[in-house]
Amino acid sequence: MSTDSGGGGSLIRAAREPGVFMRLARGNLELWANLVVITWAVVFAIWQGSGFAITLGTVFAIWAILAVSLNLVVGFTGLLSVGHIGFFGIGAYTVAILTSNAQYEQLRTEAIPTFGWPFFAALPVGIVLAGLTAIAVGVVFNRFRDDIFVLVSFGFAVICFNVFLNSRALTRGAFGIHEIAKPEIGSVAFGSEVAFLILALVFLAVVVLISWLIVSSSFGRVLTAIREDERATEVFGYQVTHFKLTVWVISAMMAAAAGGLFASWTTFIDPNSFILLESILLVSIVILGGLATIWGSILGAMAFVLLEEGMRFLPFLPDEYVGQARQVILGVLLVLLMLFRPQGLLGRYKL
Amino acid sequence: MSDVEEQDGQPAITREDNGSAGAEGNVLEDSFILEMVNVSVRYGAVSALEDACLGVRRGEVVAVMGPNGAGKSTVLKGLMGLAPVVAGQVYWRGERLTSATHEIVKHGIAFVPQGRRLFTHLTIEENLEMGCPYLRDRPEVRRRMDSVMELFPVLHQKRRDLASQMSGGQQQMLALGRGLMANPELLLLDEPTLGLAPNIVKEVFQTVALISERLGTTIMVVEHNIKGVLDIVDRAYILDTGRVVFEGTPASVRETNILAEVFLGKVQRADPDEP
Amino acid sequence: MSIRTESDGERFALETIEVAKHFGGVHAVDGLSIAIPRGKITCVVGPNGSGKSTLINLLSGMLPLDGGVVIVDGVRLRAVKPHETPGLGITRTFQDVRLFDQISVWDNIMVVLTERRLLPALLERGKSRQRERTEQILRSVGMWEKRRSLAMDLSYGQRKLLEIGRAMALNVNTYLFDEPFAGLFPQMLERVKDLMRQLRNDGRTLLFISHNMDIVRELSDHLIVMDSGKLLTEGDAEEVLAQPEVIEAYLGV
Amino acid sequence: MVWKITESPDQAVQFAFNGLSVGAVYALLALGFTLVYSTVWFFDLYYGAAAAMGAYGVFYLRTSETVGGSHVNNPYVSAIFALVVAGVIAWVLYEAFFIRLQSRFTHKSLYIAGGMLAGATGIYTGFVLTNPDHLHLLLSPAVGAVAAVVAGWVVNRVIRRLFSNTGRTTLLTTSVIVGSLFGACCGLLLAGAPESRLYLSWAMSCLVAGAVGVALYRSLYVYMRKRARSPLIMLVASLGVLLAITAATAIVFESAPRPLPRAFGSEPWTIWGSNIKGFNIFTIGVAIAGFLGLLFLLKRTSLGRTIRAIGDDEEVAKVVGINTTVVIAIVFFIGAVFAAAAGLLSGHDTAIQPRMGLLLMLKGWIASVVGGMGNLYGAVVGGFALGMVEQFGIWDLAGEWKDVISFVILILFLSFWPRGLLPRG
Amino acid sequence: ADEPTPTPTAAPTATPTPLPPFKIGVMESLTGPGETYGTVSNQAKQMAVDEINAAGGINGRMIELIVEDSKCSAQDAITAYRKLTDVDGVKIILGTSCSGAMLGAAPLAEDDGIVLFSGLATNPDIAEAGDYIFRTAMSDAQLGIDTGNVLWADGIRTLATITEATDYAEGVRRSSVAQFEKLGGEVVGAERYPSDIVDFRSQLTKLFNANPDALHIAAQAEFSGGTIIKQARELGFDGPIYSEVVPIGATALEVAGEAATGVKAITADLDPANQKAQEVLRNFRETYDYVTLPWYLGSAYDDVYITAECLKQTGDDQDADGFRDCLYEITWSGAIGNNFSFDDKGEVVGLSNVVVEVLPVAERTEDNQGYKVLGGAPTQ
Ligand SMILES: Nc1ncnc2c1ncn2[C@@H]1O[C@H](COP(=O)(O)OP(=O)(O)OP(=O)(O)O)[C@@H](O)[C@H]1O
Ligand SMILES: Nc1ncnc2c1ncn2[C@@H]1O[C@H](COP(=O)(O)OP(=O)(O)OP(=O)(O)O)[C@@H](O)[C@H]1O
Ligand SMILES: [Mg+2]
Ligand SMILES: [Mg+2]
Repeated sequence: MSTDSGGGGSLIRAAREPGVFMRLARGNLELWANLVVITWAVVFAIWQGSGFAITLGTVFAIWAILAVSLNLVVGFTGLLSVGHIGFFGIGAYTVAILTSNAQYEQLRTEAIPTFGWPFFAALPVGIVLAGLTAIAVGVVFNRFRDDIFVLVSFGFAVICFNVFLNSRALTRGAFGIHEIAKPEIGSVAFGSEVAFLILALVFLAVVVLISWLIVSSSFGRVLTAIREDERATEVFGYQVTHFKLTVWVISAMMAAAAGGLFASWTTFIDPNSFILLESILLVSIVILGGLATIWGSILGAMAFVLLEEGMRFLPFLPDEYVGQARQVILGVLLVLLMLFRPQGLLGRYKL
Repeated sequence: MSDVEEQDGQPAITREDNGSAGAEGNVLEDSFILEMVNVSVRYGAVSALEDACLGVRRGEVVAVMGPNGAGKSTVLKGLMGLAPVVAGQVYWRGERLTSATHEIVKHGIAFVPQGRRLFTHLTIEENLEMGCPYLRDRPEVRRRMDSVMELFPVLHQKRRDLASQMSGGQQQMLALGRGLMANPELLLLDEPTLGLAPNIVKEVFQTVALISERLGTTIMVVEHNIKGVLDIVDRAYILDTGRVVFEGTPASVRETNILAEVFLGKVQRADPDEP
Repeated sequence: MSIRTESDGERFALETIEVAKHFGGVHAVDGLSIAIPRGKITCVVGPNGSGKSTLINLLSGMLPLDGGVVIVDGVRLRAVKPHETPGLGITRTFQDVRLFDQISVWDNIMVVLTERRLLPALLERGKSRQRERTEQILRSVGMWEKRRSLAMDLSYGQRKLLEIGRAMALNVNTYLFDEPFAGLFPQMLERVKDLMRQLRNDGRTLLFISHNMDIVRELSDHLIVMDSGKLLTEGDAEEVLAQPEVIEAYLGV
Repeated sequence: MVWKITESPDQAVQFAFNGLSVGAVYALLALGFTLVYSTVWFFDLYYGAAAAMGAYGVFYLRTSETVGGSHVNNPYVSAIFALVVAGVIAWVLYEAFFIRLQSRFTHKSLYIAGGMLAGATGIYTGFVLTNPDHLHLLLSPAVGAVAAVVAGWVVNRVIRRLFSNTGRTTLLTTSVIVGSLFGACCGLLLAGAPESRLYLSWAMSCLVAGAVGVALYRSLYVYMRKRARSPLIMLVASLGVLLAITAATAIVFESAPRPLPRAFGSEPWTIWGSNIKGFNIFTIGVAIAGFLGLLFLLKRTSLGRTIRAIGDDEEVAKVVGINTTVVIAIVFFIGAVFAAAAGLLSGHDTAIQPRMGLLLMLKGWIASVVGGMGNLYGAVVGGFALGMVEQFGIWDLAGEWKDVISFVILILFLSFWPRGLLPRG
Repeated sequence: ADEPTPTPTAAPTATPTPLPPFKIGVMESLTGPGETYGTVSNQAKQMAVDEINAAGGINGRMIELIVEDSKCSAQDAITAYRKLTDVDGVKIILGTSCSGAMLGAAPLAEDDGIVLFSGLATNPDIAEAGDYIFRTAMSDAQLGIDTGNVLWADGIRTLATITEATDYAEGVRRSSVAQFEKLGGEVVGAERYPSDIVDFRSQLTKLFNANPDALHIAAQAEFSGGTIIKQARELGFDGPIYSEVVPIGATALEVAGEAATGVKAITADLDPANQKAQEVLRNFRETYDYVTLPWYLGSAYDDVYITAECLKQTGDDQDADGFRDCLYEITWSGAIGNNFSFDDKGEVVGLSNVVVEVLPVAERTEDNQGYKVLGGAPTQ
C-alpha cells in the first residue's frame, strides 16, 4: 500500500496523510482560500483592464518566485530567514551592472564601468554570484538556529543594503543604475509588457518545478527532518550542514533570478528596492500563504499583490495613509494568522 | 543515597493542620474527596480520554495504570486544568472544581508532573520554596522545608546547588519534595520512578508509602512499574485507549490478570486488519 | 585519522580506551575503557548521573570526546562525527525522546531509510522497498495505526516506541538504546525485548541502558556497571548483580 | 588600536564618551529585552514599538513645547489609550480582588464596582492625555493618592515592627493620618510645580507603554502561547504587532522625524578635552540604576524568584500554584517600561521617528545576545560594549559602514562565542 | 479603460459642471522613504487645484487629481504609472517625488508619450531621461557651484563634509566639493550616513579631529540635518556650518535649536523676499495646519499652475504632445521664482539661489522662517 503518492502540489499533503475529517476540513479551507484569491485576481483583471493586470501579473510573478524560493528555506528547512532580499538584490545588481549601457556623468554622479551585455548573458552571472555569496554566508550561518538565525539574517539584509548603498564605485550608490536591458533571445525581444510577463511566468514555472522536485524527493524529507531536529538527523547519517547549505544556495539562486528579472523589468534600480522592510514583507507573504507548501507561497504572493494594489481602489482611505494602512493590515493579519492558523492559509508546518 | 533507610527512628514529619480536616474527613469518609465524572479530553481530533470516572477517597493511595497512550497523564492533567476537558466535571470535596491551575494548588492539591521537571536555574532551596510560592508565613515555610529535608537528607546537603546539578534520582526527590511543600491533601504523581535507578525506585515507593502513612496524604500515582506500585496502593484504575476499563484492589488486579487482557486486546487491534 | 589496528576487531564491535568527557567540573565519563562484545546484548547500568547517557552520546558522536579513543570494528577514532556513525554501523535512541515532531510517524521512519548522499537524495522518490520496510517496522512496534499522526501528538510511551522503531529501521551492526524500556507498559516491554532478541539473533550488537533489573537479568549477555563516570565492574549479569559494591552503589538493600 | 588611541587620545576619549552615551540606551534596552526573553523565551518585538511609544508619549504630552504641537493631540489616540488603560485596570482589579471578595459580595456587584473603577481610571487617563498642558495639576491627585497609600503602608509596617503591641485601631488611624498627610503634601507640591511636567510626562508615557504591553500580553499572547509550538510563532506575531504599531504611529504623528523638547543638561561639558552632555551622563545613570533595580528584583525578592521559576518551566510554575499570567504580565510591564525609558531618553538625546522602534529593538537585541541572553550582567556589558564598538569600529572605516560593523561583530561573535560574553548560569 | 472610475481623490468641486473635469495623474511617495516630501507635495498640489477650481476652473472645466502612491521605488512607480495610464486613462502625470521612482517610470512614459512632470526629483540623470520628462526641481549642479563659491568667498580653505546617502544629497555634495576644490579648497574629511540613523556623533568626532575650517552638511531629511547641527555643537565644534536648503527647514531648526544660529545655507526655495512664496506658505499653513516648513512645497504648487496654464492652451487633457510643447515654451513666475522656463532637456532654468543665515532662536518667527537673506551667491 502506497502512502506516498498524490499528484501535483498536494504531494506533501499526501505524504502526511491526515485523517479523513481533517483532510475534509483542511481541504475546504484550502479550497476557499484558493477560490477567493483566484476569483479576486480574475475579477480584478477584468475590472481594471488587461494593461494594468499584465503589470500586476509581472509583479506577482517576481514576488511568487521569491516566495517559493524562500519557502524552501523557511517552510521546509525551518530557517526563518529575513535576509532573502539580499540575494534578490545581488541578482538585480549584477544584471543591472552588466547590462546597463547608460552614459554616466562623472561630475555630479558616480560613473561606473558599463558593459552592455545582453540580459541572458548577465543573468547566469548574477545567479552564480548569488550562489557563491550564499555559500560563503551559509557556511557561517549554518551554526545558527531559530531566533538567532532570524537575528543574523536581519544582519545579512542590513549588510547587503549597506553594500548596495555604499559601494558607490560598483553600484552608483544612491544614484541607482538605469537603462537596464530587456531580455532578448536572438531576434525575440521581451520588450513589451506581455512578452515580459510570459517570460516571468516561465521563470516562475521553472522555479516551481525545481522546488517541487526538491521537496517531493527524499532530499525534501530530510529537510523537514532537519527542521524538526537537526542533531538527531545528523545521527542518522545525514551531513546536515551540506543539506542545509544546498537548499540555501538553491533558494538564493532562485531569488537572484527573480532579482535579475526585476532589474530588467523596472530598467532602473536603486538600493531602496532592497530594504529590510521588503524582506519582512516577503517573509510575511510566505507565512501568510503557508509554510512548507509551494502552492501556498504562490497564492500568498498573489494575495499580497492584490491586497497591495487593491488598496489603490479603496475609496474611503486618504491617499497618504494607504501605505501605512497596508502595513497595519499586514501586521494585524500576521497576528491573526499566528493566533488561529500558525501554519498559514495552506501550510502544513507550524512555525 | 539510601538516606531514608539510614535514618533510625521515624522521620519527624507530621501533619499539623489535620484538626479541621479530620472532622470534615469523617463526614466524607466514604465518598471521594476528588472525583472525575464522565470527563472527556480531546486534543484536536485525538480523543485522549472518554467518559472517564475516577475518584480518590481521603487517605487512599490510588494507582492509575494502563498501556502507553491510554490517557493516564491526561487524567492528571485534566484534574489540574492543564488538558482541554471537553465534557464532564471534576469535583473536589463535593464541589465543582473549575479554578485555574494555580488556584487548584490552594485547594490543597499538588501535582508532580512526568519527567522530573524542575526549575533548573533555581537552587534546591529556592525550588522547594516554589512549592508554596504564596505562603507569606516564613517560619511555616522553614518548618515545611525542614521536614522535607528530613525526609530527603541529600537535599539538605546540596541545598545551595542549582537543581540542574543533581542526578536524576535526586531530581525526582526534589520534585516530590516540592510537591510536599504545598502541604497537600492530595498528591498527584505522574510516573515518579521514570528512569530512576532501582535503589531509588525502591526509595521513592517507600517514600510515597511513608507520606501516605505519616501525613495521611491522599495520593494518586500513575505508574508503569506494576510490581512496585501494587505493593503500596489501596486501589487501582486501569485505563485503555482513553477509557476506564477496570477498578479494584491490587489483589483483584493480580488475580484477574486484567492488565494482560487489556494489553492483548490492544495488540489485536494493532494488527494488519485495519481500514 | 583512523588507524587500522590488530585489536580484537573480531570479538568486539565497539571498544573505548580511556574516553573522557567533562562538563565544567563534572567528570561525566572519566577515563572509561570498555569493550562491547559482537553479536551480544550488552547492558549498561549505574546510578543516576553515572554517565551512561553521556557514554552513548560519545559513542554516537553527539558529544565530542574530551580524551581517549573509540575503536569501531577495529578502527581507532579520536573523534566520532555524528553523521558518520551509520557509516560506522552505529545507531542510537535518545533518553529524552527526540523525534521529528512535525512530520508524520510514517515519515519519521522513512527519513532514516533514504539516501544519504546529496544528489541521489534529490533524485530519489520513496522506493517500494523503503515503504515496505517502514510498514514492517511500524507494525512491529505497534505504531501502524498511528502512522498518520504527527509525532508530536503521541504519548510519551508511543514516542519511545517510535524512536526504537526508527533506530531499528536502520540496518547497522550496532544499536545503542538509551533507556528504551522507561515508561513502557509491561506487555510492550515484551515486544521490545523480542525485537531486541531478534536483532541479536541476526548477529547484531546491542547496547542498552536500563534501570529495570528484571529486564537486565533477562536480556543482557554482558553487563557493565558504571559509577560516577568510571567502570565499576563488568561481566555476566547475575554475577555482577550479586557483587556487594554493585548492590551498595546501585541496587539498594 | 592601542597605537591609535595613544596617537590621538582626544579622539579616543571622545569616542569613549559617545560610546558610553549610546551604550547606556542600548544597555537599558538590552536589560528589558533580556528580562522578557528569559521569562517567556521568545523575542517580543513589541518591545521595539514600546520604545517608540515611550518617545512618542513624551512628544504627545509635551506638544505645547514642540513646533505647532497643539495639533498633535488627537482625541482618538487619547480614547484608545484610555480604553487600554481601563482594560488593564479592570483586569488587574479582577486578578487582585475578585477571588478574594467573591465570597463576601455578589459577582454582579463586584463586576459593577470593578467596571466603574476601571472606567473612571480610563476616563481620568483620557482626560490627562487630552490636557497635557496641565499635567502637573491633573496628575497631582493621582500622585498624591499613590504617595498616601505608600506612606500609609510604610508607616503601618514600621509601627508594627517597632511597637508590636499597638492596637489595631491606633495602628490604622496613625497610618491613615500620616499617609493622607504625606499624600496631600506630595499632591500640593506637585500641583505647584509646573516644571515637573517633564518628569510626569516621562512617567506617564512609560506607564502607558507598559499598559499596552500588558494589554497585548493579556489579550493576545496568552492565547497564542497556549498553542504556540515554537518561539518563532510569537516572534512573527509580535512582528505583526510592531509593523502595525509603527504604521499607526506614522499615521497619527506622520512619518517625519520629530524633535523632543529639550529636557536638561544639553550643554556640553568638557572633560579631558572632550565633550559630553549632562543628559548623557544622566542616561548612563538611569541605565545603571535600572540594572541595579532589576538585579535586586530578580535576585532578592520573591517576585524575582517567581519570575526566574517561570523562565525555567512555565507549566510547572503553574502547577506549583503561581499565577503565571499575572507574573508574566508584570514582566511585560517592566520590560515595556524599560523600553519606553530607553526610547524617550534616546529621543531627548537625538530625535524620534516612527521607525525608531525597529532600529532600537535591533540594537537591544544585539546587545543582549552579545552580552549573553538571559543574563542581566550580560545585558549591561553587551549594551555598553556595542556602543563602544560602534564608535571605535569606524575609526578607520567610513562612518556609513556603522550598521554593517555592528552586525558583522554580532555574526562573528555568535560564531565564536555563541552564548555571549556572560552566558546564563 | 477610459470610463471614469470612482477614485479616492475626487476634487471637491463646488458646482456641478456640464463639462467633464481635466484628469491629471499624480504620483507621489505617500509612503516609504520619501513620504515626508511626497505627502506635503501632494497636499500643495491639492491646495493649488482647490484654488483653481474655486476660481472657476480652466475655462469652466475643473481639474481633478488622481493620486497614486509611488512609494519612492521604481517598481511601485511602474505599477502606479500603469494604473494611472491604463485604468484612469491619464496622459499627464505630475510627479514623482523621488528620483528613483522617476527613473523607473520615465522610460515607460517616454515610450508611451506621456508627460511626467516632477516638482521634486533632483537626480541629474533625469535630465537625460527623455523628451516628455520635465521638472521644476533644480538639478543639483547649479546649487553646488554656488555653494562652492560661497565657501571660498567666506575664506574656508579646509572643509569636512557629511552627507546623507541619497541621490539628492550626494549630488549636492559632489557638485559643491567639485567647485570648492576647483577653487583650491581642500576636503579633509568626508562622511556619509544612511537615512535612518539618528546619532552622528561618531562620524562628527572623526571629522572634527581633522580640524576643518568649516562643516558642510548635505542632507535629504530635515531631521538629520538639524540633528547633525545640534550634535556638532554639542561636540564642541565652533566653526561655521554650511548647508543647502534642507537643514534650515523648520523641523531642522527646531531640532537644532540655538545650535543652528549662524548656519549658512544656499537655497532657492520659498525665498522670504518673494511675496508669492510667502502667500503660498501662509495659505498652506492655514489649510493643512502644518507644523513644519516644507521647503519643496513651492515647486509642487507651481507645477499645478503651470499645468493649468498649459491645459488652458491645449484644452485637452489627452493631448500629451501639445502639453509637452507648451511646457517647452512656457515662461513662468510663481512661488519658487520669477521668469523661469524649461530647457530642451526639460530641466528648469532661470531659478537662482540666495545665501541665508539662521537667526538666533529669539528672533525666529514664522514670517522670517528663522533666517535672514544675506544676498545672492557670489559668482566666481
Ligand atoms: N498534546 C497532544 N496533542 C495531541 N494528542 C495528544 C497530546 N498529548 C497526548 N495526546 C494523545 O493522547 C493520548 C493519551 O496520552 P497520555 O499522555 O495521557 O498517555 P499516557 O497514558 O500517559 O501514556 P504514557 O504511558 O506513554 O505516558 C495518546 O494517544 C496521545 O497520542
Ligand atoms: N549537557 C550537559 N551539561 C552539563 N552537565 C551534564 C550534561 N549532560 C550530562 N551532564 C552531567 O553529567 C553526569 C552524567 O550524566 P548522564 O546523563 O550521562 O547520566 P546517566 O548515567 O545517563 O543518568 P540517568 O540514569 O539519570 O540518565 C551528570 O552529573 C549530569 O549532570
Ligand atoms: Mg504519561
Ligand atoms: Mg541517562
